[in-house]
Formats: sequence, C-alpha cells, structure tokens
Amino acid sequence: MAMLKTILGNLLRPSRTRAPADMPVVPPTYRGALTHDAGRCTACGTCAFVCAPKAIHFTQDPGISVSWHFFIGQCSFCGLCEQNCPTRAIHLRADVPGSTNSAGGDGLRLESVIHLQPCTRCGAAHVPLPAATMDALWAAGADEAERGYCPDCRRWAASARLRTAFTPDGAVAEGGRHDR
Amino acid sequence: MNAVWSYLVAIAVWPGLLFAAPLGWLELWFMRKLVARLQGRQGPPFFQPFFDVMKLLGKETVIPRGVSRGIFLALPLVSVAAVTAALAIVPLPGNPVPSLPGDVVLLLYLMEVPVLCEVLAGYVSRSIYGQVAAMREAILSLAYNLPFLVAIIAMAQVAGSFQMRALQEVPYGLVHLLAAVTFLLALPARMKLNPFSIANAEHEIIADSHIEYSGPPLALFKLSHAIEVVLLTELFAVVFIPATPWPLVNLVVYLVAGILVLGGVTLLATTTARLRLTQAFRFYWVWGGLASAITMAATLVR
Amino acid sequence: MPYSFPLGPYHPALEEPFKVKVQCKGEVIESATVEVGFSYRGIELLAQKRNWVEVITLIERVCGICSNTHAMTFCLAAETIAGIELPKRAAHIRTIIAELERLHSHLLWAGVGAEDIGFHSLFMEVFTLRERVMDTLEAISGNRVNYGMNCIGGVLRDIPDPAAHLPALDALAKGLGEVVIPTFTQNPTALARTRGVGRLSREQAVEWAVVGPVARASGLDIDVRKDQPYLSYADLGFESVVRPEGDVQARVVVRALEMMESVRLIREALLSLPPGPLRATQGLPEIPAGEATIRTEAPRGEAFYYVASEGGASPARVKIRTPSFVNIPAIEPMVMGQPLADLSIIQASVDPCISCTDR
Amino acid sequence: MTSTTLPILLLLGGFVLQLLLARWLTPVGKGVLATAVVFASFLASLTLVPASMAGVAAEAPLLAGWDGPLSIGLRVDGLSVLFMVMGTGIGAAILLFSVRYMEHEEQGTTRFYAIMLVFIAGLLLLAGAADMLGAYVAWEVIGLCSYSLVGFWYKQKAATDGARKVLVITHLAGYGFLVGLVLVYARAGTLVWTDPAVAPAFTSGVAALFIVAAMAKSVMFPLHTWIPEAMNAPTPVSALLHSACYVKAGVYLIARMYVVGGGQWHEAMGTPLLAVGCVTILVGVIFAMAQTDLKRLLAFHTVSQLGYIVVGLALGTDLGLAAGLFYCLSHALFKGTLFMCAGAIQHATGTRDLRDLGGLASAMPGTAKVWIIAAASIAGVPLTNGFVAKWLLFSAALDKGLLVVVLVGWIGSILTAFSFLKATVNAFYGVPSTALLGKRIHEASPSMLAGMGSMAGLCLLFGVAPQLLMLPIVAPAVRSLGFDWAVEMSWLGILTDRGTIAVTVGGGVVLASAMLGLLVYRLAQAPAPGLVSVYSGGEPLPAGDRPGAVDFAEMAETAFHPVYSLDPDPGYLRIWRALTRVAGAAQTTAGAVLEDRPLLPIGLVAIAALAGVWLV
Repeated sequence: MAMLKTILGNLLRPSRTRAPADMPVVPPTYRGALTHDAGRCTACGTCAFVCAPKAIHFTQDPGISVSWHFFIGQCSFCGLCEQNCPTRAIHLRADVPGSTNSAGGDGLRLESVIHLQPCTRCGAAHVPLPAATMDALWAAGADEAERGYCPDCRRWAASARLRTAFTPDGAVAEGGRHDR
Repeated sequence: MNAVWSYLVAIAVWPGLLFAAPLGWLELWFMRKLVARLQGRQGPPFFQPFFDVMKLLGKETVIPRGVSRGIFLALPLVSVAAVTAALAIVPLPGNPVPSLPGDVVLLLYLMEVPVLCEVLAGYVSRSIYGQVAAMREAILSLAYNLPFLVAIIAMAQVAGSFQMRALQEVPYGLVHLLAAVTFLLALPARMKLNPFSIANAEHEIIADSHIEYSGPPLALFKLSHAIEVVLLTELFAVVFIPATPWPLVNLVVYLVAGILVLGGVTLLATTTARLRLTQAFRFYWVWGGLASAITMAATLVR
Repeated sequence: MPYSFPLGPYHPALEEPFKVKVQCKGEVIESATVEVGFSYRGIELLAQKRNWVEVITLIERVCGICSNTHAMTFCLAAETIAGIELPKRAAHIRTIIAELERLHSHLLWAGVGAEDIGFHSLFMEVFTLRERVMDTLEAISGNRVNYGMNCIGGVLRDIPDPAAHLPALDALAKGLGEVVIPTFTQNPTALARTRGVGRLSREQAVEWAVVGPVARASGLDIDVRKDQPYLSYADLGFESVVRPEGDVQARVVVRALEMMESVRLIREALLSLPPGPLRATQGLPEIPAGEATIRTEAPRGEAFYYVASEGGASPARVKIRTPSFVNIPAIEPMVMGQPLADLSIIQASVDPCISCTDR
Repeated sequence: MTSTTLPILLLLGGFVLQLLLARWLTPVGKGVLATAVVFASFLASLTLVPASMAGVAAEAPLLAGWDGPLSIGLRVDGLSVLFMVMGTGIGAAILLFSVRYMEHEEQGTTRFYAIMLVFIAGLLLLAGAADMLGAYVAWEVIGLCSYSLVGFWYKQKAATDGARKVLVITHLAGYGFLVGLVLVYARAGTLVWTDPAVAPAFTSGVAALFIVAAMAKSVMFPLHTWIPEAMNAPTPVSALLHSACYVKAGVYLIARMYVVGGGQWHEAMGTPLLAVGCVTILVGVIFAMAQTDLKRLLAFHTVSQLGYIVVGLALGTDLGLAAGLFYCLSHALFKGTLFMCAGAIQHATGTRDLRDLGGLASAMPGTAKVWIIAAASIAGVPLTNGFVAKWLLFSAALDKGLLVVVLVGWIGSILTAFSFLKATVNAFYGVPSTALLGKRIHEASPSMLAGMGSMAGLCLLFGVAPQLLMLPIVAPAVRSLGFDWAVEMSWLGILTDRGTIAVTVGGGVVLASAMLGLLVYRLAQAPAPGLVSVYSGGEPLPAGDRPGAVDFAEMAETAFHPVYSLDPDPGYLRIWRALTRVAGAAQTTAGAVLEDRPLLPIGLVAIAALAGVWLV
C-alpha cells in the first residue's frame, strides 16, 4: 500500500527528471575546473608531490622559464594540490569543467609558463617569489635589493647578515671559511 | 467483397497490421509513459516505440555461431503473422471478416503461436539465458492459460457457441463479470508484466528468450508484442464490454476500455516485485483456478 | 543433469565484475562457485610506491561506494603510528561523513536489491532518496563520490553551517519510514521474494566469518562502532541492529534500521559539532617508523587496515581487508538449494563490493 | 476359405511357415517372410473394404453350432475392417522396420516373428469375432503374446518383471470381460454381439465390467501403470503394442459395445468413462513431461493419447465415434512412427536417454524428418492427421456442449506439444552430448526408414486429405455401430457442414505469410552467419552444457509439484507386496498339504466353481 500511495502521489507531482537546462546547484565547495596562477607559483613542486594520479608535472626551459603542466584526463579532483600549495597558486573553481574535444588537446591540458627572471645580483635566471610573499618577507623594507635575488644570492645575503650579526667587525671572516 | 479479399483487408489494414501496429506502439508508449509518471519520471515522447522499432530495422542482423538460420529468422515472422491473423478475426466494429463458427477456437490457437515462437526462439538461440527464459515461458504459459482459456470458454458456454459474434451478443450478466475478472487475472502474465515478468527477468537471466536476437528480427518480435497487446486488450473489450447498437460508439468504447485495462495492469506492475516461477504457478493454479471454478460454476447455475 | 548458469562477470544484476557460477537442477541451485579478481588493481603494492599524501587519494579509490571509510581508516592508522591526537571537531566531521556514506551505500544497496527482485518503482524511490544524501555529501565535501575529506591529522574541509543539512535528513527519515521500509517489509510481492530466501544460520555465519549487516542479520551482534568505538561513536551513543532470521529479509531490515540509526547519528553529530581546529598538524605529514592495525565499521562491515612505516616518505606496507572480501564467499552456502531466480537477490544481499575485493 | 478369413489365415500360415523354415532362414529372411505375410494380410484386409463401405457385414462361421447356440465365427463389419486394416497395415510397416532392427539378434528371432504374427492375428480375430467368447479368446491371445514379447529378452530381470506386470494388470482386469460375458450368456443364452437377445442382458453392470477390462488394456488411469514397465521390450514390440495391437484392443471393445442394443450402456457409463478419459489425458501427459527416457516418454504419451480416443468414444455421438476411431487410426500411425524413430535412435546411439542425446539431426537427417512429422502430428499441428483428429474431437465435444472436455483436451495438447518440443530439441538439435562424442552415429537403414517413412507420409496425407481415410474406413465403421454419419469433410479435416472455413483461411494465411516472410529474408541481403558467439556472461561455457529435457522436466516438476502427487504406483506396489506376502505365507503353511494331496485343492476348486454356477 505504501508503494501505491507513493506512486499515485508521484502522478500528481511534477516529474523529477531533470532537463539539460535544469542544472543542479553547484555547491561552493565543489572541486571543479583547476586554475593556476603563474604569478604566485614558485615552482616548489609540492603540487606534483601530492598528486596521486600524476596529473601535474613541471618542465624546464633552462634559463628562460619553468612550465607547470596539468592534464585533466589524469586528474582525480581530490584537491590536494590546492590544499597543499604554499602560495595558493592553484585553485579549484566551483564551475564544472566543460566537456572538451580531445582532438586538439585543448582544454584537456593546461600549461602555465613561469618566466624566470635574472637575479639582480648575479644575473642567474630564477623563479621569482610571488609579490605577496615578497611583501610579507620584506615588509619592513629592510633590504629592498634582495627582492630580485635568486635563491642562491638570497642564501648569500642571509649568510652575510648572519655573519655581520655574529661578528659585527667582520674580523673572523677570513679565518672562518668552510667548505660548502 | 468476397471472403478472401475481406480476410486480406482484415489482416493487412483493419483491424490488422496497418491499424494494430501504430495502436500497439501507442499503447506501449502509454504504458511506458504511465510507468514513468508513476515513478516520478518524465517518460518518453509518444513516438518513442516507433523510433525503437525503426532503429532496430536499420540495424544489422547478427546470427550467432551454431544457430539454425532458417528457424531463427522464421520465428519472429511466424509470431507476427499469427498475432495479426488472430487480431483479424476479432470482431471489432467494421472488421470485414465474416463471423464464422469456431473462430474462438482458431483465435485461441493463434494466440498460442507467439508464445510457442518465444519458447522456440529461446531454444534455437542456444544461449543459456535464452533457454532458461524459454523454459520459464513454457511453464508460465501453463499457468496463465488456465484462467485465460476458462474465461473465454465460460463465455462460449454461456453463448452456447464458439463464435466471436455470439460471444458478443450474450446478454450481460454475472458470468461476464466473473469471466472478465478471470481474464484480467491472466493478463499480466500474458503481457509479461510484473509481478509475472518471469520469462523476461533481466536481473535473473539477462533478457527474455530473444536475447540473441538483434536488428530486424528483434523488431519483428517487438512488433509482435505490440500487436499482442492490442489483441489482448481489444479481445477483452469485445468480449466483456457490452456493445451498443452504434458501431462507432462501440469502437471508441473498446479503445477506451483497452487503455483502461492497460492502465490497470500497469498500475499493478509498478506496485509489485517480480515473483518466482513457482510462486506465479501457485498463484495461477490456486487463485486462477478458483476464479476459473467460480466462473465455470456460474455458467452452469445460470 | 545439472546445467551451469553463469551470473557474471557481465550481468545486469551485478554492478561490478565478479562471477557466481552455479549448477542448477531445474530451477534449483545445487552448487555454486564464486570467482573474483576480474578487476584486480594492485593498490596495496601501489601504496608502497606513493608518498603519505598520495596514498590517501589512492586508498580512497579502493572503493567507489565506501571511499571515505578507506581513506579515513588509513588516516587513523597513520595517526596512530605518529601519535597524533585527532581534534574533536575533526572526529565529528569524520563521523558525519562516515554515516552519510553508510546511508548512501545502504540506499544504493536497497535500490539494487529492489531492482534485483524486479521492483522498479521502489528502485526509483530509493535512488531519489539517495540523491538527497549525495547532494548533502557534495555540499559538505564538494564531491559526490570521492570526498577527499581526510588528511593525516584531521579533515580538510569544515562544515560551516551544520543546520543547513538537517532538512535533507528529515526528508530522508520520512522517505525511509514511509516508503522504503514499509514497502520492503509489507509489500506481499517483495516479501515473497525476500522472506526465507538465502538463509545463513548463525552457525554458518560464524563458520564463514561474515561481518557487518550480513552477520548482524544472522544474529551475530558484531559492530566495530559498538565493540571498539572510534571517532565520536562513544560520545554519540550508538545502538547496533541485530536480527536472528538470517535471510534476505533480515538483511534488508538490518540495513533499513541501520539507516535510521545513521540518520539519528548524523543529526546528533551535526547538532553537537564542537568548535576547534580541523587538523592537528600542518603541512606535509611526517610519519615515524612504526606500525598500526585499525578496524572500522564500513557500510558493508568491518574494514581492517594494517599500516607499517619505516619513517620514509611512503608507507612500508598497507594491508587492506575489506568486508566484501569475507562476505562474498558466504554467497555459496546462501544460494545452495535455492531457486535460480533468487540467485541475483541473494548475491546482492551480501552487498558484494568487487571494487573493494579486487583492490 | 473365404476372403473374410483370409487375413487371419494368412497370418497363421505365416506363423506355421516361420516355425517350419526356422532352421534355414537367416534373421533377415525371417523378417522378410513375416513382413511379406503381414503385407499380404493387409492387402487381404483391404479387399474387405468395399463390402464394409456398402454396409454389408461379411460372416464366416468357423465352428458353427459346436455347442448349442454357442458358435465361433467371424462377422466382419466396418469396425472390424478398421481394426484389421490398422493392425495389418501398421504391423507390416513395423515388421519391415524390424527386419534390420532384429538382424543382429543372436537368438529368438523365430520366436519373435512367430509371436508377432500371432499377436497381429489375435487383434484381427478380436476385431472380427462375431461373439464375445471369440473376442475374449482373442483378447487373451493378445495378452499372452504381449507377455512373451515384452519378456523377449527374458534374461533381463527388468524385461521379465515388466512382462509380468503387463500380464497381471491386464489379465486380472480381463476377468471383468470374462465375468461380464458369463453374465450375458447366463441371461441371454447367446454371446453374439449383434443378437437382439443380448441387448437386455447387457446391463450397465456388464458394461462396467467390460470397461474395466478395456481400461486396463487401453492404459486408462488408474490402470495405466504397466505401460512404462513394458518398455524393456524390443522397440518393434513396443511400437506394435502401443500403436496398433495391444492398447487398441480396449478401444475396440468400447467401440464394439455400441453394437449392443444401440449403445444403451452409454447412458449410465458414458459420463464416468468420459471422466476417466479426461483424467487420463492429463495424468499421462504430465507424467510424460517428467520422463527422460525416450520410450518411457512415448509410453506416457500413449496413455494420454488413449485418453483422447476413449473420450471420443465416450461422447457417444456419431461425430464423437468418428473422432475416436479416426484418432485411433491416426495414433497408430504417428505413435508407431515415433516408436520406430526411438528404436532407430537407440539402434544408432545405444541409448535412448534424452540426457545423453543431442544434435542427431545432422547424423540422422531422415530419422529427424520422420520424427518431426510424427511429433507434429501427435501435438496436433495443422496439416497432420493429429490436427484433424483433435479438431474432430473438439468439434464433437462442442456439439455435446462439453466444454470441460475441450479445455482438458486443450491443456493436454499444449502439454503434449511442449513435451515433444523438449524431446525433439534434446534428441535432434543442439550440441551432441559428451556421451555421444567419439561415437560414429549412422542413419537408420533404408528399410527402417521405409517402414517409418511410409507411416509418416500417411500422417501427412491423412492430415491434408482426411476424407481419404474417412470415406472408406471410418465412416463404415461408424455406420456399423448403428450411427448414421454423413462424411461432410473437406481438406485439412474441415467439417463442411459446420462452416468452419475460417480455420482453413486462418491457417492458410499464417502459412502463406510465413512463406512470404521467408522469401523476403532469402531475397534480402544475407546476414553474416556466426560472426559472434552466443552470449554467456562474458566467459565461455563448457561445450554442450545446456539445460536439457531433464532440466525442463525438473523445473516443471518444481512448478507443479502438487499435481505429481497423484501417482498411484505406490498403491499398486503395496497391494503387490501384500499379495506376495500372503502367497509366501500360504506356501509355507499349506505347501505340504497341497504337494502331498494334489487332488484335494483341485476338488475344492471344483466344488467352489460348481457352487458359483449354481448360485448364478
């Protein structure tokens, strides 16, 4: 009887079938299309490290750029890349990635080119830190010149700072050399 | 119009193929749509069964290895031919076929042919699923034929004749009611609907006995089923619905009655699960047998 | 002369590839053999080649239905090795997801079961209800199937507005109480197909070592949530459902009442969601050397995990024993002597998850 | 020697020749001789047809007035001719079949052919006997012949047991006949069927006694249980037993009773007989469905088919009698054919178990064709004589308003069709079973094929043109029973006086459309044969693994289990065991007395007999 009541009730209600135009509401937490902000990416590789299906990888064009590659066909939309990205360069948007024709590979693959910049000190090409990170690191405007340094020069600068802090006169400098 | 021509017209045009195929499709659509609406779904558009058949007609006929070609292909044809011929002798208003004594017997004989074809289809296909379906179909037909035949024979007993026209002219009474109930009991199983969709239980045996059929032969089986639906509903209407003196009114009444009957069995189908073969058999031999006994008793005490 | 009738590996009654090959005498099944392994994926080996973060994503794909159970159990194991204390809020959220998953799994089962006895209308109703659960899960986690909620040390996503999910629970309880349960337990045709079918006695249940609803329907009161409470089950107060009959009907009833209990648990958990952090740790996890075994109650029964770490970037060993792995062989004693027609509903009644079994 | 006695004398002459020439003839020679004799007898029987058509009963006193009014003689009327033609015709075909079938038999072929000839002669004598005593003698001759033929392989326990069961059941029931005729003689003083004095003496009680005897011979429920036991006989014996000679004796007796007083017995006994017939139809066919042994399956179908014949006779109308008698002839044709096919299968494969058969159509195409014709005939497919017979029977029942009979017959024929479908598919189609692998299966020999093929051909001939049989044979037989039946029948058995032209047209249309469709398919592009294999769930099934006859029977058995609990055999077995126990006890207690003083029991029996006569 429960079934009879139910189906007769169904007859009076509008149908539950959804038409193509009648799209369901996408929740804000929906893990949809993936975007990458090259400006924030430091090419640290965390996203590739946590990506179980290996949908993300990096390629290098030595001295010119680092490319972030993403293949949607391998993506499992787990969102770990977004969760673990230290600079929030990756974001999974709430909109549904449209179905795309794989013939040309468009839409299925994302490539984001992170251009290297020459170091303002040594000239070596490197991935610049995101602007926000730089603002946070050098908020005091302490050593404005360091903003353009490559990681090696940053280490050199830090080392120099340490040295000056440890021996303000710099007298030990000659005798304290050690192999790197 | 001589007899041969009238038979040809009856089989090809009215109430045969040309009329029954579209009506059958429409009725199948009605059932599908009703089921869909009862289940809270949208349901197919009305031309869907027609499209289904057209699609099948355009497909390749695949005959599996080791299957007897001739029988395999002949079965759907025989099935369609038999139901069409059966429909042609149902005295729907305007049927050009002259009513002849014994046509009820012929009708019942012809109505068994599609069942036989299905059983054979299962066996010739050599598929294990088809063969189990065929066995089920065969045994089930033993079950539902009891009330089905009794309903018709009881009417013939009352009419004192095995002639369709005579059956129609029986003064309306209790036997009509009882026989109609008995007939309706047999209907879901004859139409292979729940709870008696045992021979076509896709979740148990994948498909019905035409599991190996594809393309046009399958389309013919589908067509045969569509015409069978028309045949069964119109037979019910013609035998059990009182006729008026106006043929056109009769026709409308018959069609409406057919649709109502279909609605009823559809409602039953949507509120039930599929029974087992033994349960269905017991149902038909107990309740069908009881209804048959009461109906026969009513014809005798009348 | 018995003929053999293969159910599977491709069969409408199966969602996944496995095979029950039976020998039939007429309509009666005389013997049955179960074959699995058609979609073996080697997840346990793969897990040793992935780092601790990747493994969670990988393990989540052991099963398409109880995905959260696997990821959660793995995380519990890793947390045990690392000695991480799970924040209260995270435990509650995990409980909510686990029970929602149980709901959706049981509803999926009820739909499949309805379909296997040819009850299409019931299937439609059940799947409509299931859609509400799926929507809730999607609203919380952002995904319908693999929720990606778990990380070692907590959960990744919060439930910011617990009350928003209560109407769905109400609708679910109403649908279960007014349509699904009465139909399964009162409709004469549904009863005819389930009562007394596929019996597994208590002794057989012990002998075949079945777990979960199958065991509870045979009168064995075993439930990890009760026997060895984890997450928030001890706080929420959990009652297990046990039936003595051991037939398909009992399995239906056990699952149906479990769903009602799940609805209650979710409601309690949502209403008493404690404040606090979602994760006990930040950044990439570091798991010291050690090993842990963890049991949790998946929708289909007890899931067992053994995880060993050697302190490296990857686990040294992940051993998974899923509930279906022990339940599926019990199909053999259940179908013995039963009609062929009941084969599909009987095999469905243990809710075989081949994805789990062929991990 | 008149032409009336010629058929019988020919057979007896053949019998003597068999014995005389036994030493010099090979088994094949004996078979040819027997076949020739029976064929000659058949021709001689045919010479009687014109007289019977004219309505003249040819009389030939054999022993006129040897004891007062008791004479033994022949009186050959239409009914006699029908049975004589049937017995000799079918007999000739079956003997032709046995020539090759029995050729490898090491011993006993003389016995076989000699007794076969006497067997047929017995039926002829029964059919031609002018009085009840002659008929009773013939009745028991048939019984004894069948006893020795069923027990032909007397070294096999099953065969002798079967033979004993046949003899016990039919012989015991045969006492009904004897007691009945004694009663008639005591009252009327004569035993001549047609004597007007017999009519008042032939009370319904006597009729009941006769019917009991006929029921046992004609395997009516519940006296049918001997028939499956008789299956251990050589196949030609089974064929003859089932189709022409043995079971038809009961049919003859029931038909013959109509001669007495215009069928006055029918009033009281007609309805019970109808009921027995109806129950027999269903019981026989339901048991047949459960059989896996080809011959046992056919045997139970004999039970069911005899039910139809008896129903026809029990209707007691002209059409009913015509239907019953036509059915009787048709059954002789198709059942004889089916048995011969079963024999050919057993001859070729060494088994007749449906479980071990399959795919024989390719190895034995001729047998398959013959079988299919006969199977179609027994199932009542149009264009065969089985259809005509059933159609006539249903018409007759409808004329009497007996719809229940139609219903029962209907269900019976559907079940028959299913049963034969199962047997045909299992034996001739599908994959050969593992039991047959490696065996070289040969087609039946030409003479065997000729034997069964000729009968199958007649099945079709009389299906298309039943009037060929109706006019010369059946109609005179009906007329000889005192009914005036004008044969108004056209092709396919359509009764022209009843206007069922619709059947003809309908059937024709179905056939025509099927043919047309086939033509269209042939003309259309040929579908690719066998590109894919049959779907079996994703993995191949073991070859030859398919649900067979047994599985169908088992499925059916589960489905209609309640109906099967009607089996009366356990009851018989209990009586049998009780009798054996009583006999054993009697032997131990009275054995000494009887052996020492044999005169005492004989004297006692004599006194009892005298007392009996005095009391009556």
